Amino acid sequence: MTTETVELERIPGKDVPVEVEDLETEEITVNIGPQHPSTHGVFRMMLRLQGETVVNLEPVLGYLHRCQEKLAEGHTYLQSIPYTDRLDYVCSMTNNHAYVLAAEKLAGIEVPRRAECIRVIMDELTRVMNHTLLVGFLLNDMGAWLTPVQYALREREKILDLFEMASGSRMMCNYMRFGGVAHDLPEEFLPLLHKVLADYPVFLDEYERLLTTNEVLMSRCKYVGILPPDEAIAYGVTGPVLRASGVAYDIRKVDRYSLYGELDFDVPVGTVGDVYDRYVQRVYEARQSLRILEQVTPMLQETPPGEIMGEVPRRFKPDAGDAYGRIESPKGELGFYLISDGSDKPYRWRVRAPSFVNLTPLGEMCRGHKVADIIIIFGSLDVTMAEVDR
Amino acid sequence: MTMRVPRHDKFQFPGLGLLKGLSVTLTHFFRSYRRQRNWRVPGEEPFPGGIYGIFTHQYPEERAPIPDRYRGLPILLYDDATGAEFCTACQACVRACPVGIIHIEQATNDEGKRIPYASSYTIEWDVCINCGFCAAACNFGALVLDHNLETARYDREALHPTKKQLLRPASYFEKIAPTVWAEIREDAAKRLAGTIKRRPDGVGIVPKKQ
Amino acid sequence: MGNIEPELSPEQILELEQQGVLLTSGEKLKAIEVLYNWGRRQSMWPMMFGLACCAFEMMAAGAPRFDMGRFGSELFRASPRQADVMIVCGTVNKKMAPMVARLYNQMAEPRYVVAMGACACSGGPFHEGYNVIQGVDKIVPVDVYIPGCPPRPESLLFGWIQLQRKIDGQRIQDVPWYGKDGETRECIIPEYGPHGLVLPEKSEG
Amino acid sequence: MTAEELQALRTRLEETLPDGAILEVQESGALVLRPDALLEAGRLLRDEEGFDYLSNVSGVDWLDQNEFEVVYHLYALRRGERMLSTGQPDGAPLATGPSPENQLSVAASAEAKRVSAEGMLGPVVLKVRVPRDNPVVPSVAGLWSSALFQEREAYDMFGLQFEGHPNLKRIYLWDEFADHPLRKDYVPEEA
Repeated sequence: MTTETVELERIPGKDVPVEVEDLETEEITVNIGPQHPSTHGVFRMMLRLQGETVVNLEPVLGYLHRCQEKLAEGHTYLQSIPYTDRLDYVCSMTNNHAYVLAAEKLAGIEVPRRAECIRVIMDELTRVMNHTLLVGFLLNDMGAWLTPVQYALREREKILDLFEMASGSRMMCNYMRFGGVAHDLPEEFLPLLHKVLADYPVFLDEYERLLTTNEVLMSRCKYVGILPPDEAIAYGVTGPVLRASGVAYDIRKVDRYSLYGELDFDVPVGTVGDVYDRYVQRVYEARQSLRILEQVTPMLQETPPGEIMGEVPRRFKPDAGDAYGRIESPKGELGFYLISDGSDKPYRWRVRAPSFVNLTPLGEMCRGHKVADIIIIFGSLDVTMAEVDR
Repeated sequence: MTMRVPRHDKFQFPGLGLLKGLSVTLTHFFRSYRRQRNWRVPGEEPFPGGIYGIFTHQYPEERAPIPDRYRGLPILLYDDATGAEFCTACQACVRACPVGIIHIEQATNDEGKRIPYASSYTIEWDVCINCGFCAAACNFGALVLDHNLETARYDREALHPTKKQLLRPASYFEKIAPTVWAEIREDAAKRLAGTIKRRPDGVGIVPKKQ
Repeated sequence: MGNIEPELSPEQILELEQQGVLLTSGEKLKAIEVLYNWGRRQSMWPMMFGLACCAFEMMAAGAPRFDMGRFGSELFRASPRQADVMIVCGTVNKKMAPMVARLYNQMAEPRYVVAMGACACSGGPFHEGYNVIQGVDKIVPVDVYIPGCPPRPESLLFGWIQLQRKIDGQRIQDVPWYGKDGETRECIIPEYGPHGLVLPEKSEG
Repeated sequence: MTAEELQALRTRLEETLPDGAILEVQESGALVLRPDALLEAGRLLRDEEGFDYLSNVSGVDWLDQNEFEVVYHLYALRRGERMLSTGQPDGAPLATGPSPENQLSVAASAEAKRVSAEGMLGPVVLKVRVPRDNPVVPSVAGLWSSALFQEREAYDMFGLQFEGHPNLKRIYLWDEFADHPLRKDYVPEEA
């Protein structure tokens, strides 16, 4: 098992005195999932183990394949918006945004400023919520059963209240439309938003006090599942996972879609690219999102209420052609590739799902680690199976 | 523009991180004993306790506030005073529905001509995805989204309500969602009056409860 | 019942029963039943079985705001052997269907299934898809259907109360899992075929 | 990406690629390539133009033209990162040093930089068309590992054969499944 030693030597900071060759045992194949509490849905991993060390990991997908791309070809462009909600069900707002962005590119629609403000608010709230939830579930995987995730779920409820107020549903918001958003914000939205913005930093501080310097967390996470930057780029990894590897690539900064060109925020990057960096990365990104929210709220108040829809034809029927729209969703680059044949239904409706592509290097990252580690490596990738399988 | 996230590599007294974490849970444990209800009550300051306090709704007795725009299962409305149904069987909701679960049969009069009234109207609630496109498409204020959460049934057939089970008085909707109703009520009343004027025989009337 | 003297003859017992002093044999069973059902309905452990979107609302129902623990159900079990209720919360597709059936078969009696959300009830938004089971009741028997996409946690809790009512109405004599002839409620596990699922030639037994 | 940039990119590709490798430049800016030139074009774009990040691989079934199409979206990620961390758009190609073989193209790319530097972040859209009855496409998984899963997905959904893919098997549906559901002529079984 020469590959074993090579892989283990790659981990800095961890002395591995054990000669793996001496401890070689018979390889066994272990199957984790599809129904397993650590797999964040229905994900299956086929592991080849040498003792407790992973020799090979093969992900098996498709247990939540819901034919979304095929179904969308039978629906009109508008009718597909609820389907995007169900891609990554934690972040339905950003899914909506990516889809309407692609469709607006396809049809060349302008969006009024107020709608853009609302979209940015919703996106960033989603990001905050997603990152805190992820941290909670990561701790679940580590064995801190339910306590951190309860705190995250509690704060999530407040943000869900905001979503529900604006759109009418807690999770499946179906809020954005081509050229704007479905409804204007109700009166009680802004007071609650201010309250959430005031409370959230307190919560994040407390959350970090609970977790960040915890010895157990540090020893479980540090130098586990390292993804070097070059490998990360080659594998097409995006979002916080890429940035935790030290590559400061943020589509909000690069593409400057919506209002992000005007907003002032930093892009946190990690140094090592291990699970610990990915964890701290999430917390810092949540803080930056709160910073964005504080800048956008005054911008929203400057715009005239009610101007939430641009000029959109009554029947949305883009000319034949194709368009690729992408945004920085909380999980990475979420892109929609739409091909129109001139009818009111898309000819091809392709989702470039961040979770799906981020899953590609999982086998590479897990090689040489113990079984308990692969659970948290998988957890730190922040994967939603509905988006992976579509 | 970019910032490095800290790695907390400095020496830390062993166990300190653990104790810090435990202090958080202990704080929550004691502060919840003040029994401060940390809720969102419409009209008052939301979540007065910040991140501390009692967060739980004792569900069947106490309920979380539901916003006006909440998208529940679709229902039909009729006018309180006359009992006239707003629905004219225009099929707009059928076309808007992404999952195709609304089934309308338009009524005909004795001569076989279609009249603006649905003789049968079924919605498969068990397939409904609460997207709200049907209510947005309805020009007559006839189809709205309910706020009822007690919808669990033992039988799947019970989730295929007929028109009789779908109809609610407009005052019911006004009570649960006043702002949404205020947006559509004038239009609905005007259109209903128009329909009655044009086709006095063609309006569905909900039989008065005895 | 402890202070009833054991020397009573059958006629005396019958007489006392008719006077309402003693519980009839049916009523004795009833008393046991009430206790038995109370114990069961107040400690239903759901299986930790998150399929898709509705799983998050299920977790929200277990979270501080709605707190399913008030119904004795905060303990989500990862193993089907320890679970009483399977909440099918999400789309069951054809690749997953054999696992759902197998998990159901692995649960110990008495077992219940709650179909949470449109997907589990009927396939929901994906019911036209080539890879989606149109309702989990095609694979396993369902006790309570909760519509909504996803249902709010309150809806789940109401479904839970409905399930508790159903359990309360069950009688020891009638329930299938104490049958003398060893009646089993095993589901047929479908198999993968070239164009979809196929039923096995012979059930696994 | 502006029209001039696209033109410059096309010129540079045409210099190195064999004649007729670029079949068409579409109105939207997509380059339609001959399938056998895909790997060479991909290598050029990755190593010399700096398009180191393959974002999206998507199959399309053009039933009327009896063709399958594979669409690739490329971005210059390192360049974007540099732009982001310095605040300055920097369109310099990522080639470490001009080797004798690619001196020409580096010179050409320096010229393209003068045209416009910022827009070279992408996307570069490559399209490859193959006949429906023999859908064989060279795999780009050796160039960009992000194609590993996405090509498996295209194989699963369309039946496209990616030549040279290390592990080309079904990813969503089970191995026994015979059809390719995203094809336009797929008829699902009766429920």
